[in-house]
Amino acid sequence: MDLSLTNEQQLLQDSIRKFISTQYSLSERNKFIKEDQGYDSSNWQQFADLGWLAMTFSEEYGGLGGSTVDSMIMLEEFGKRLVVEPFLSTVVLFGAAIELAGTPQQKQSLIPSIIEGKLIGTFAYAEPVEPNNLSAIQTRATAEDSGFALNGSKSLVFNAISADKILLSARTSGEDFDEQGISLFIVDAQATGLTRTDYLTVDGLSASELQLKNVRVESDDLLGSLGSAGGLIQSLVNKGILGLAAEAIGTMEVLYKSTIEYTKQRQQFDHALADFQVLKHRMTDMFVDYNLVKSLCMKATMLEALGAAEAQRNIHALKYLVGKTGRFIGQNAVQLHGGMGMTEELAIAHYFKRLLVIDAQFGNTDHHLNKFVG
Amino acid sequence: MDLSLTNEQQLLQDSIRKFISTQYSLSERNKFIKEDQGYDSSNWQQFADLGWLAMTFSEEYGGLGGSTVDSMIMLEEFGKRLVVEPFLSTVVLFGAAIELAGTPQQKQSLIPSIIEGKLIGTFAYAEPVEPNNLSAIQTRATAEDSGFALNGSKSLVFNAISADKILLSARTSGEDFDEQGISLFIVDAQATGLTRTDYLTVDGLSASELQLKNVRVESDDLLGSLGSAGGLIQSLVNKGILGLAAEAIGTMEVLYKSTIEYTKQRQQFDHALADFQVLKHRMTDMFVDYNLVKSLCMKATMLEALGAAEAQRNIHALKYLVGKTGRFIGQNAVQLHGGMGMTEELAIAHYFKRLLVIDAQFGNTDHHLNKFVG
Amino acid sequence: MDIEFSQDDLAFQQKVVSFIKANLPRGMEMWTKRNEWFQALRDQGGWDIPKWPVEYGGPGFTPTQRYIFDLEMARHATPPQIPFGVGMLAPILMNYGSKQQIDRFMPGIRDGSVNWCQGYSEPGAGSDLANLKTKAELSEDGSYYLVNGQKTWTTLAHIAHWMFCLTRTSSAGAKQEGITFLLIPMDDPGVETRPIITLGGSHSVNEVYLTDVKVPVTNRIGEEGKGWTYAKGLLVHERTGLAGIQNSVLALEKAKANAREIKAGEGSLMDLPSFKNKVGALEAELLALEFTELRTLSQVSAGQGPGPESSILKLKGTEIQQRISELNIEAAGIYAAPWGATPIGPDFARGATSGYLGGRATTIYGGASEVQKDVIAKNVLGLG
Amino acid sequence: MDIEFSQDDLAFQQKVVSFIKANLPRGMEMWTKRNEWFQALRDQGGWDIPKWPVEYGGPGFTPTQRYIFDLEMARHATPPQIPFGVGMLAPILMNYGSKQQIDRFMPGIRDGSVNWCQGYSEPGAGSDLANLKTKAELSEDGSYYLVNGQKTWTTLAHIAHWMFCLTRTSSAGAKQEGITFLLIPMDDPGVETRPIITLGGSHSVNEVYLTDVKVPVTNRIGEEGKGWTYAKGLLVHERTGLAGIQNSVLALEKAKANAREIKAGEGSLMDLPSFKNKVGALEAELLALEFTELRTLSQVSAGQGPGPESSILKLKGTEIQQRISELNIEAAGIYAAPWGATPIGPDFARGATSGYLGGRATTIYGGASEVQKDVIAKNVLGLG
Repeated sequence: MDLSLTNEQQLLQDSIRKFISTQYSLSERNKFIKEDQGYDSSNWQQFADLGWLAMTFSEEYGGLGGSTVDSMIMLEEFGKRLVVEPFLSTVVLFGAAIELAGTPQQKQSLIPSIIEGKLIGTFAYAEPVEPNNLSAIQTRATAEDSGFALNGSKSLVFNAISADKILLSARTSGEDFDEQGISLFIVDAQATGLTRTDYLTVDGLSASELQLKNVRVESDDLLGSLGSAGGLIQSLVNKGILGLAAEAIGTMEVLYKSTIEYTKQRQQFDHALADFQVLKHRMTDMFVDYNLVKSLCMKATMLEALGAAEAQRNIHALKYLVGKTGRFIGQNAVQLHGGMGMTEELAIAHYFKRLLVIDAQFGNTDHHLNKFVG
Repeated sequence: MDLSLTNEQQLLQDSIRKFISTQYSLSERNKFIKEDQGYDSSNWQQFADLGWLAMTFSEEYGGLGGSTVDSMIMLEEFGKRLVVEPFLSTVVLFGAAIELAGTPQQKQSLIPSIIEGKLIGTFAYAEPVEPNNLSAIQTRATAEDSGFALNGSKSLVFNAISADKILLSARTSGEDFDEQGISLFIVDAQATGLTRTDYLTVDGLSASELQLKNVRVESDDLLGSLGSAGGLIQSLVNKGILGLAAEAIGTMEVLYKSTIEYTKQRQQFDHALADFQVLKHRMTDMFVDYNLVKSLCMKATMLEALGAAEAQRNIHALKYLVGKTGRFIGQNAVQLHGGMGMTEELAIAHYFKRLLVIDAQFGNTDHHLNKFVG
Repeated sequence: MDIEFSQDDLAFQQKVVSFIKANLPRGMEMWTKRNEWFQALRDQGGWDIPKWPVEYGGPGFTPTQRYIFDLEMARHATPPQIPFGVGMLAPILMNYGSKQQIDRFMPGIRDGSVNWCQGYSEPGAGSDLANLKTKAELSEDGSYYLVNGQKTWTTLAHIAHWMFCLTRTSSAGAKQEGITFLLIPMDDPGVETRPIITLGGSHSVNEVYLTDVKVPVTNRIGEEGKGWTYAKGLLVHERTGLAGIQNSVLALEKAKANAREIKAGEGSLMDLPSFKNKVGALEAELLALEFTELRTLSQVSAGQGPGPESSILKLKGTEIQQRISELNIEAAGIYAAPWGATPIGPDFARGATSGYLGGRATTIYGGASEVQKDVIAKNVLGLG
Repeated sequence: MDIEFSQDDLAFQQKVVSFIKANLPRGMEMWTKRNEWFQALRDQGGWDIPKWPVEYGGPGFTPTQRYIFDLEMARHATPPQIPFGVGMLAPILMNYGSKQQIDRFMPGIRDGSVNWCQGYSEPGAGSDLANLKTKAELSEDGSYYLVNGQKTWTTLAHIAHWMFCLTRTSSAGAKQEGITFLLIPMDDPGVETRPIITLGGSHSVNEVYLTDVKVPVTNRIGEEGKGWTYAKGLLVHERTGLAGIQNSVLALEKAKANAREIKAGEGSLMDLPSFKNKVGALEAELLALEFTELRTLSQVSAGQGPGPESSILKLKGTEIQQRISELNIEAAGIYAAPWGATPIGPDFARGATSGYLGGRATTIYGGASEVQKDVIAKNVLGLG
């Protein structure tokens, strides 16, 4: 057991740190989100050129053979500057799905494009009826000719606005809430019958509601086996949770540290705020809770990378703690910044909002606590 | 609406305050609990002489016609000095049961004796199988000749060691967990077939487990109507909860105030403990939480006295808060007293223990939170 | 000890409820018929100014009537009054203003034609308000003050005609001394207002820059250097008003109703153990807090000052407001993420996150909770 | 980054587990066969002194082996060692004792024949330990110290043969200076031990009165006035040992098993929402804390000192211990009330309340949680 970074991991971390410190100030970030597709394309090309997009794919298709641990290292750094490029959607979710369940043809046609930065993908799994229930799939895929016709709707699909391909769950058999009968399809984002309602999320990212009316897919757009995608969807959700958790760790670190810095500067009643014992202890609590989540994030990530059965419990516990601690740290960062914490201008507002959106995705605090206790 | 005390209530409060300040130091109290019956008989006679035992009984049987509000006033004061005499068992539970449901004969034969201090009663309602479930009654009352034979067991019967009469729930029909089919009997504490296992509770009071083997009662020992005592039992439990809550209020007040006093005296790192902001805020939290419970105790008590339907919800909420706040205040009283708080010698240890026993009775914090949210 | 209202009070309560039912605008009319509502209150004989003394047109409510009045207004979610004129400046004017000032300013406050804002907080003077630096220098001829400085968090400054303002006329002595209370017209060319967009995404507070603003001495309330004394009493009053307990009662009922509409497994979100318990714990405390307000009222009715328990109302009340807003984002689930005007997900979800974020202010403004606890520890518990 | 143990470490783990299974006394033998257990550890080549250096007979574990060893010992709930001799005094002796002192005292510590107690805390010196007042005056001829004062919370003083003791030899300078480390025989006529009965009802701590005790200078460790330096390192060490994380893992499993036996409505207490959620929240934090300990270990293995995250172990570990003990009294329900030896209610309920009460000490002794937070704020976060 050795929890220090390998040399390769250290290099990876350094390269991201260098990138964000030179090219990714918060004000630049807030410009990137205003671009049409919700991020900066030249950044994305740099991600590709630096090999970051290749990191977790198998060598056979041009990847570097890394694991979820490498994603964690990258996303933790991204979280420190609220990086908006669609890494989670394209690599951690869409890309991993192809890697895990694609046919050789699917892999060959998609993975190299992702690695080169030419293909943006995303994952549409939630539906309005019960978004946290992965089996609550009312979108129907009806077999016809050599393919399927898709009808239904999907909620909170991040980066759909810029996506080339959307991985989408649909029901090929069974009743609305059955665990069985769910399949995954790779859908062209420009497909006829697919309409989007685009909106911004609280943290300034782009998401969409999707409506599908007789959207046509071919049988080789099916990912994995017909009617039994449940396990794969759960795996992807797990990867999504781990990715968000890593990002949240980075985000929380910035929040608690900048709160410490602020309170050292800010004077009140003739003392620095940092001199007040109650505030010192509050920041200590923030530090303690941050470290607990960080530990669990490392543990759950490594267990998932090993394919250990106990990963699942740890992931539920992790998402619960990420939500709870994110809110605790965010709220107290705002509280300790006083009035300043209430303004849109200040960095901490953006960090806090990102944590709220992270909590909302893939089931929030409450949802995972209940899953964890069974 | 007027929440101040009436003149009569003020006089009652004053008389109790005078009594405990002159005759009921904590060291005297710790002697009283060592007497055979677990309290001091001459105190009990004084309670009678001062009219306290008469307060809540109807004037027809020699009482003073007061209500649960008067009990609250008395028990809050008792709670400030951890009074051990069996007021709750005899007056609030046993006595109220007779007053609520007794025949004129039963009332005449029992209430005047209680008022004179000649009769100690108690209430045995909990059974080992599921003590918090008032319908979980496995003790059976089998009709025979002109009466019944009782068989079964009861748990945590306070003051059974000194009781003359025990009010006892038993099943006269139905299955073990049925709500219907439960009856109440007034059992002679010396009855043949009734055996006790006596023990002390955490707070130094006396309680017993009861075993009943063919204990004979006559049909006029039945209290209320046959097989439908559920409502009456719930009413008594409510009165018990209100009584304990009032006591707890008094107990918590002493704890938070003595913690304030202690921290003003005690020096650490060249400052009084009370100078540390974290401790100041902790004591403020104790004060705030104390006041919330006190408010709810007043409200629930007055609603119960009025017979208002909403009393029940408020009583569940109250018992929940009493348990939660009692633990919070007790724990922090100990924590802020540091090592001293850990010794048996110090008063706060006894106050804290009393709060723990109060939480354990009539369903604890968790139980009532679940009842409250339904 | 008696929890029931008297027959007279019950009759008054009935009267208030009937009035509300007859006059309260519904739905979107809440915004368009606001003025009609306040006119109707006015027509009742000062119901728009329930706290003003009778000699200024107030209705002369007893403390219990005031409580009942406030209770029913809150229960029925009637439109809130902008507090700066009626609630904040008026009492100071009545107590400390000259006859001339009263005659000049009270009518506009009374009929709602003049909007006021409060110029207290500054970048370096938030919870520590007495630390304010905005300078007012008396001119040589003694006819005006030259005011320079910056105010911040100034609510509704952008629609105000006037600002009542704390300024520093002397730096000698304790911080609380040398503060002077001035009335400043917002259309003075030296007054510049810049919006602050807050976390919840809305614009209601502002920065106000004061540059060489000439304020005639006739716009000074009371004596020079005594401004802190005039403002202080009001600050305490502002704090108890922020508890918003009846609003919380309504908000919690709504939160529960919303959660019942959210499907979760076999039942609704309200059946999910963790959510249900949070609701229960919160509701129990809110029941207790509600009655704590009544205890305070009862003492005032009995002619005593509010007891120590009144100090907990703002502290606990704002905490509960925030916890309810957390329930809303939890109930919204993924639909807590969308931002802005596009309707996505259930109706209540639209405002959930901005409500939650905006509500973070309640434990910061009007005395941060940490400062409130310092004050309770010192003034109520005698600590330090 | 790799979460798996190496093959060598796994083999070591196997060896430890096999040893425990072969030698651990069961049930009541835990008390009667304690000595045999420690002898078996000794026979393994210093497994009774896993932290000692090889030259003193220690087993020379790597940091990972130490972790695995501690982990399996905790997982199997092996009998705890009394820490004062082996864990606390021995490292000080090895570092600062004279050759003569080492030769004289180490053997009794090593073979467990001499019991030690720790004379640090005093009535006026708890969390603020450097405030100690027990006076040691050097005799005119410089041959002995005359010791007078009072120690308190002295664990197991009533069965100790010796006490290692901090005394004050000078009041000049900072409080931390002028403290001298002495070894005092408990059978000296000037030493009087009085029991303290603690909340949980048990006797393990004592007051120790020292009256004109003559301690030869040969019983002084190191230099006069340097006692604080010698003791300080150990205090930190004592604190991390108090986290008891593996004990908490076991205790939580037991608490859950007990709750499953308690009927509540249709199911067990574990189905009751409020209880279930408390268990879940606690377990999630415990999972996280467990791995935090591994992070610390990993850094030590990598040759770095423990990182800042190690500071949270005692703080959070003791909090979790207390919360588990609360679960136990909640699960015991009415049977949390009976006290003493009579068996009433389910087996686990018997010790629930005394365990809960006794456990309140964990956040007070060895650095109260409030002091721990002061220390983390200052030393780790650079605050104040």
